[in-house]
Amino acid sequence: MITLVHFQIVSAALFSIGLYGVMARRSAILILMSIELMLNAVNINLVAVASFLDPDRFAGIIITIFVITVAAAEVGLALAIVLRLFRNRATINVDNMDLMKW
Amino acid sequence: MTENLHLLMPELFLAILAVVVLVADLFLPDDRKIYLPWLAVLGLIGLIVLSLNLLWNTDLMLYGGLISLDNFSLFFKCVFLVLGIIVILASMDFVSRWLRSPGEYYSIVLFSILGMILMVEAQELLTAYIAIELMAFGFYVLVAFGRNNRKSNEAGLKYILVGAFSSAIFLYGLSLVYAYTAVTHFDAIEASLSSVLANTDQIGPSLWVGMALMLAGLGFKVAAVPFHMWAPDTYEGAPIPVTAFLSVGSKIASLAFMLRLFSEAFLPAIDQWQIIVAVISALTMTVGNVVAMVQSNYKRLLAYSSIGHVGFMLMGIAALSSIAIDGLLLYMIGYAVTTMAVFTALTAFFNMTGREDISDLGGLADTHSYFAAAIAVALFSLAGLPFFAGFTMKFYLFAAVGTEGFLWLAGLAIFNSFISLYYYLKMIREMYVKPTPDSVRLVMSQSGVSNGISKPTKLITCLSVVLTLSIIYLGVYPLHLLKAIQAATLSIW
Amino acid sequence: MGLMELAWIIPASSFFAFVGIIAFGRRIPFVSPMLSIGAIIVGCILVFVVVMGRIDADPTGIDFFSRKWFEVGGTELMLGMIIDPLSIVMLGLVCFVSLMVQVYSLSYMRHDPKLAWYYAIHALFAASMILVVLADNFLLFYVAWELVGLCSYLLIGFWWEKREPVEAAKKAFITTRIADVALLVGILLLFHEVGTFSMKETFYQAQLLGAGEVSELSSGTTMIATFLLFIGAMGKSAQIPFHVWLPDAMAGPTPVSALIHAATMVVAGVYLVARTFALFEAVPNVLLVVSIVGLVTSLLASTMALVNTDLKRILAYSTISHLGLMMLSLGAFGYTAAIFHLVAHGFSKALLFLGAGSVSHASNQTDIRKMGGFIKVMPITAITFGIGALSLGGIPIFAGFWSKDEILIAVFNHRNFLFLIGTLFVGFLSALYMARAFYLVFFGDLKNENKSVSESPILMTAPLILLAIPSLLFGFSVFGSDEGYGGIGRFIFFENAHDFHFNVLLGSISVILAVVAFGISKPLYITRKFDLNRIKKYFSGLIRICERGYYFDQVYEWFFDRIVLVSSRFIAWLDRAVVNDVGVNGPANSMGWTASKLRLHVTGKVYNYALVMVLGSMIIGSVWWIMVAG
Amino acid sequence: MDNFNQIALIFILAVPLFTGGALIFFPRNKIGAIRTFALAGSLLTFLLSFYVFVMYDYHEGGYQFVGSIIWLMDPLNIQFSFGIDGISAPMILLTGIVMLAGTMMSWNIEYRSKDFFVLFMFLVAGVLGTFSVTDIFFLFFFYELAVLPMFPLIAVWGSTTDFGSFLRTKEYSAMKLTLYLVAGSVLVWIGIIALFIETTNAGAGTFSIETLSQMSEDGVFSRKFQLIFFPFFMIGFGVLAGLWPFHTWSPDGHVAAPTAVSMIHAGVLMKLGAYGIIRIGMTVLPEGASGWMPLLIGLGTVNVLYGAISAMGQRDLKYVIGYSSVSHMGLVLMGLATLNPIGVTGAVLQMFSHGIMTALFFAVVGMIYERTHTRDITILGGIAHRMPFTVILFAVAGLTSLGLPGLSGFIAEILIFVGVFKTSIFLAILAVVGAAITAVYVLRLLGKAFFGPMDSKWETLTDGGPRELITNGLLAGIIFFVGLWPMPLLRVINSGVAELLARYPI
Repeated sequence: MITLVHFQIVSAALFSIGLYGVMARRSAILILMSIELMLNAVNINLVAVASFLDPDRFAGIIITIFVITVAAAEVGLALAIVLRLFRNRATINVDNMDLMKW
Repeated sequence: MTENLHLLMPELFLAILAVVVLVADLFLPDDRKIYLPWLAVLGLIGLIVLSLNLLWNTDLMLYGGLISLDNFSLFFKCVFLVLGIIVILASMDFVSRWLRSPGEYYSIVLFSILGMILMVEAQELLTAYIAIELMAFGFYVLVAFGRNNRKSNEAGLKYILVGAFSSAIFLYGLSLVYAYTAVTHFDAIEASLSSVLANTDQIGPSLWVGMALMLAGLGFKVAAVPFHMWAPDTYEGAPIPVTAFLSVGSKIASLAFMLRLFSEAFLPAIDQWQIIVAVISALTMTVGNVVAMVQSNYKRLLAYSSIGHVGFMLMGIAALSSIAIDGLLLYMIGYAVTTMAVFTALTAFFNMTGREDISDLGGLADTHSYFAAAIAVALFSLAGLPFFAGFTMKFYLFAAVGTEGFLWLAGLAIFNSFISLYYYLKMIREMYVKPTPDSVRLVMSQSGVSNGISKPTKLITCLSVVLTLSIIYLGVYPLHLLKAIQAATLSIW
Repeated sequence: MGLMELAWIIPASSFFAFVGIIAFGRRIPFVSPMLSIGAIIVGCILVFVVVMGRIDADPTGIDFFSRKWFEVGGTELMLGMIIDPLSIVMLGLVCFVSLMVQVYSLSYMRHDPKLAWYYAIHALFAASMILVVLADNFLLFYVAWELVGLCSYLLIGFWWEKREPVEAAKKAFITTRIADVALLVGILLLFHEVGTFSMKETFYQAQLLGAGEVSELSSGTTMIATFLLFIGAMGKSAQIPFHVWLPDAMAGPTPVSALIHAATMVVAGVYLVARTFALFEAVPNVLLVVSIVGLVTSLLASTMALVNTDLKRILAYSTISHLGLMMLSLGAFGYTAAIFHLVAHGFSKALLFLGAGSVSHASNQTDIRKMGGFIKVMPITAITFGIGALSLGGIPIFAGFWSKDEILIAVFNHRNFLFLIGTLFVGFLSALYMARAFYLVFFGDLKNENKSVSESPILMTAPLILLAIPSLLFGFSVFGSDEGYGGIGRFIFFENAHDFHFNVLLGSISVILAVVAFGISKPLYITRKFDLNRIKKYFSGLIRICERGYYFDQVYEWFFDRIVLVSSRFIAWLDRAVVNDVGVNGPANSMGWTASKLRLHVTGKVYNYALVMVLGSMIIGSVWWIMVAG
Repeated sequence: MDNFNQIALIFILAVPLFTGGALIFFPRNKIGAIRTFALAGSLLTFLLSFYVFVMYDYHEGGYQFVGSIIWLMDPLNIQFSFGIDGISAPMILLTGIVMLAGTMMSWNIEYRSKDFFVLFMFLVAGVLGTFSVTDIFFLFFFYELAVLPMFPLIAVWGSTTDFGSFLRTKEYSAMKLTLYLVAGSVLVWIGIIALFIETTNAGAGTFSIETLSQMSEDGVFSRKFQLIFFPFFMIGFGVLAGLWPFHTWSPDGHVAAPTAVSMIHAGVLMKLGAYGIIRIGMTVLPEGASGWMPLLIGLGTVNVLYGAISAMGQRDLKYVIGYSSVSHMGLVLMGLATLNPIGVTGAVLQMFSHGIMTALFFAVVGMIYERTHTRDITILGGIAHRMPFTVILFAVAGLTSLGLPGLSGFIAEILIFVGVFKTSIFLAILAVVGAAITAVYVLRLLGKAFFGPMDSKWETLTDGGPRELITNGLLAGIIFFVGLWPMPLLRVINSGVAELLARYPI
């Protein structure tokens, strides 16, 4: 029997992988992908909780739909900015993005 | 469900206005694009009138409790609409001089304002999330608007990366909390939380981690320590009017939303989060003010200073009483007016020189005495000296926080505002004592027309005068504003 | 009663003269001497009126008149006068000598461009000195006391264009000011115990204390306070070790020295002790100190006078010596003798100073080695100076003789044998140095460079003559007359009136000593019968010490330069370097340092930002969990 | 006339504010008009302050000329209430006098003269406001308002001096002064909030001084509370009063500031500190005051001695005066700390007397500096030959400062000594010694800098013109008047002090 906890564990694992990716990767694109992983963890969690605990109103599922949409838009926007940056500086390595610090 | 749709007319019209501005940009020839901001401003003025007429003293929950139209939201709606007007007016010279595609700029500003308004009105997590993202997307674009400006690009990328990361965190926290409460409406969360908290031994860490993650997400929005590190970079890189908009609009909206969330949804857990928020606010104000001492770029300095101010405002949430909320709202308004004043004047300066260093402000009192005075007034106000809004708002907020048993926090805040005086004075010293740097003089005389010194436009001067006068007005006689604030507070507390 | 109350006009007239001169003196130069002298003449007349009033009421009685000055927290502070024989005698002395000196100055100072200023200070001085005499409470007394000090400062520094008078004036003011600290503390101590500044009340309490009855004054405090008052008196009256300012004060105009540094201001200390004698009597131990200080002062000062070669300085040391005698007398319960000597000395010394002024005015110098034979060219000055010298030397029938005799009796009666020997020795030295000065200036050969010297004008000689009269005759006031005047001992006395005594043994010894001194001076200094240089060689060490003034100045200078100034510079440095640069800039700098380190946490790297966010939220979550669980 | 009395204080505040506000709109280059207008404003303020002082009914005592306007309603209950008592009336008069004198002495300012007078007027308005309000919020409001213009006034119109071994730039001095004073007000602010909290807990949060002292009488503030929070006011306000060791802003600030600002600053602004201790600390927290006074009196003594000794080691005229201010404010603090009528009265009188005296000092030093461009005692010398009246005026101030009878300083000091004697004989003696040290440095200064033979480089010096001499002569006249007949001032102060001390056990 697969319970809510199993879903949550998967979700937590996914989220952690995403977190790791954000911290460990130096390419802006890969960081964005890691963030997508984290958002998908959220989605798993929401869907599971909605169907286990809130089957009548399934608010979680609705949220998931919105999250997917918003995440797509977010990635689009972010890629546009990355593109612009690449044009100006010929790199997307976040290590090199320290024109402003301190 | 649709019978109350007319009550949402301001929001709908705002969205339409944004689209109209965007579309009009396509059709207007380049020399007529100057009409775009005026169109937006006229629209916003109309919306203010409309909102006040339509929503005065309503207290309704619309659409199954998604959106609440009460005095609190009305108050902030007006605040954001006015903020929009100010930002657009302050941006006009800047945009025509430094940026391309004005239509998109103004329309995105309007969309962001729509997001802010919805954030304050939201009574449910999903709505709030959408609103937050609406606002944030606007800002992502605006920050990166300096298309070929490397700083602007970098700031945009950092902002969107950290922003997306923080919204992921926020959502994951949301999902964890949702796992305990199974509801998303604030009042339902409150009820559910209080029953969950009734027997504490059954609560696992995931509820707390969830709440902490949500707090982190919100902390990112308001730039609270330790979620603040993006702010200086982003503020520094963003075009000046955007920096102003970001440091006022984004923060006020997020704080207002936070206030709603914590005073309604998370109220049962107040014993837990109160102290944490207090500590965060203490950290925030200290780090912000201390680090601001050694900055040399005025945008970055103001970024740290705004982090410090967020620390002060978080105290209002930590104290969470009717008087503290009054104080918080008063502080928000005072902060908004003052920050806009200082950024407006700095925008005027930037338009003339294109310089961002504090040392470039040297001799401003000689070359442009009015703007030097306006900046000085605004900085003194931020430092909390009397006669200006800053003093009144700080006094009110600190006294309010003190009465709720946070005298230590109020004391720390007072000490921090003393530290802040140092770096504000540094800027003032630069303007009033130091001579104009030669490079700045050169730039000014190249761009200028008469007697070797360029002049800011009348528009931005007038705007600055109005803002400066408002600072003084709020500092000398805040009674009317406070009455409005008390009316607004009454509907949430 | 009514007549006595008019006494307030005496200081007031001089004070208004001061104000008038300040207001108009610059425009109309002639008006200043007129105002000042006019005021002092009014004063002199009023002294007679007051004396009449005193005699009408009760000749030896004491009366107080006071009005409210201001009021603080229920305590009223008064302006008041005390009219008794002591103050009347002092009034007479002050007014008379002031008048003489001011008239004298008309001629002496007539070419000075700052004549108006000169008379203005003179008027102010007269007013404040009279106030010192009249004051019936310690506060007013202190006020007047400080004002005379100011006048002294201004008059010594009258020629402020030159460096030396400025330094001398500063030294005088500061030295007396240091003593005044003690005086003020003493006054405040008394106030603290008695609760009022009124002398009447204080003396009453002191008498109660002395009589062993219940008094608000405790004996310990009284002793300390009285001692402190005495220190104040020592400063003003130039007692050792506060005497250093008086010789230097001779840098001022000579008439000023005559008035302030011989006859009036310097005796204020003696007057203070006499005035507060009730206190001193209640604590007799202090009186012993007084007499010791007086004796030591007079001994040291007279030796210094003996070896000095500057005419004015000789007179200054002589003044110190005689002030010491007065103190000694007071210390030996010789109240009457002290006042008697005070007056006699006042007349004589004023006379001597004016004479010296006349000499130096005529010859433009004050070094007695360059003088000699002046009796031929300025006979009036010489004769009057001689009268003064004889009086101070203690030659019989001159005023000084009688008063010295009184002092000897007091010392003989109340102090031991050593004091008596010392007193007699001082008398001898006093006669010797007066004789020395007198002979060296007026006898011998008239030197060539002094051929042009001539007698001073009438305006200068007249005061000399007028002062010579009391120097000659005042002594006879010791004897009573038929008309209700029982001699000075029955007029000025403390508690017990007494008649005139004459101790034959003491009297004859002192007369013999004085005569011998005058006798050997002529062969010693003029005709050179003895080899002066051999004597000098024999005592060379001692003489050098005397010439250097017993190294008081050197010690003070060392103390001031090496200790006070160095420590003040050290404190000033400390304030800047430690309190400011470390104490104030330190925290500011360390704040700046913190900021410069703290700013590094914003690394500019996105992944760091994310990491900190996650860590932050984890910490918050765990704290919450622990809070709830625990 | 009664009607006028009700708004007289508002007028006093409004006139400088209006003058300052109106000056903003003057054209920059019309310096003559700017000066004349500023002078008119100052004169009017002075007349009003004189009127208020004279009309104050000392028989009746208490707060007079009172009025109140609601500023913020519940829950903070801030009222713009104003009124003066026997302690603030002389301070208002003092401010009026010094302001007028300061305006007269700033006549020659050419550089940005408009801005100067605007800021100057606001500064004075802040000071006057502090003295005339009876609500702690507004007291604090005006207190900070008075600090605010100091920064630009010093940083822009001040002077940088190189002392050889060290350098004091005007920016540094201005920054230090402003930060220091605001640091002091940090403590005050905390204290005010604490008071508000305590009254809120007692049921009625208030900032009104009268209500607060009433509540204090009713025992709302526990002894512990008073003991904890009195130091906040004592040190917070004490910073402005030059309390040792928080005094170093004052000499540096005075040295760097332009003449008129030094006058106002040392003359009036430092008194704000002492006034704050009286008005809030001593009125509202009597038990705390009683508990902490031993410390204050001790620090005051250190002030007196330390200031005097430091002054002796200085070479710069303004530093000498600056440290002498530290020393004299020490006397004020000592007087306050005695908590007996004579001492406190003496302290208030000393505030007045020192205000006038120091204004005179700085005015005269300003005159000298304007002509010689140096303030170094060792370089000056014999300038009395060319500037006799200036030197006389300086001497008057100097003699006042060393406590010469017949001048105002003496009465104040003697009262303080008498008061301190009742508390501690030892400290009183030290204070008297400090006053004697004053004599040393004042006389050294007079002798070295002004008298003696003249250096040939001063041949061309001119004495002060009629404007300067009349202004300073008036100040000197006031010193004499108070010194000879202090009753007009004292009876007003007496009534205020009696009321203040009514609640202290004697």
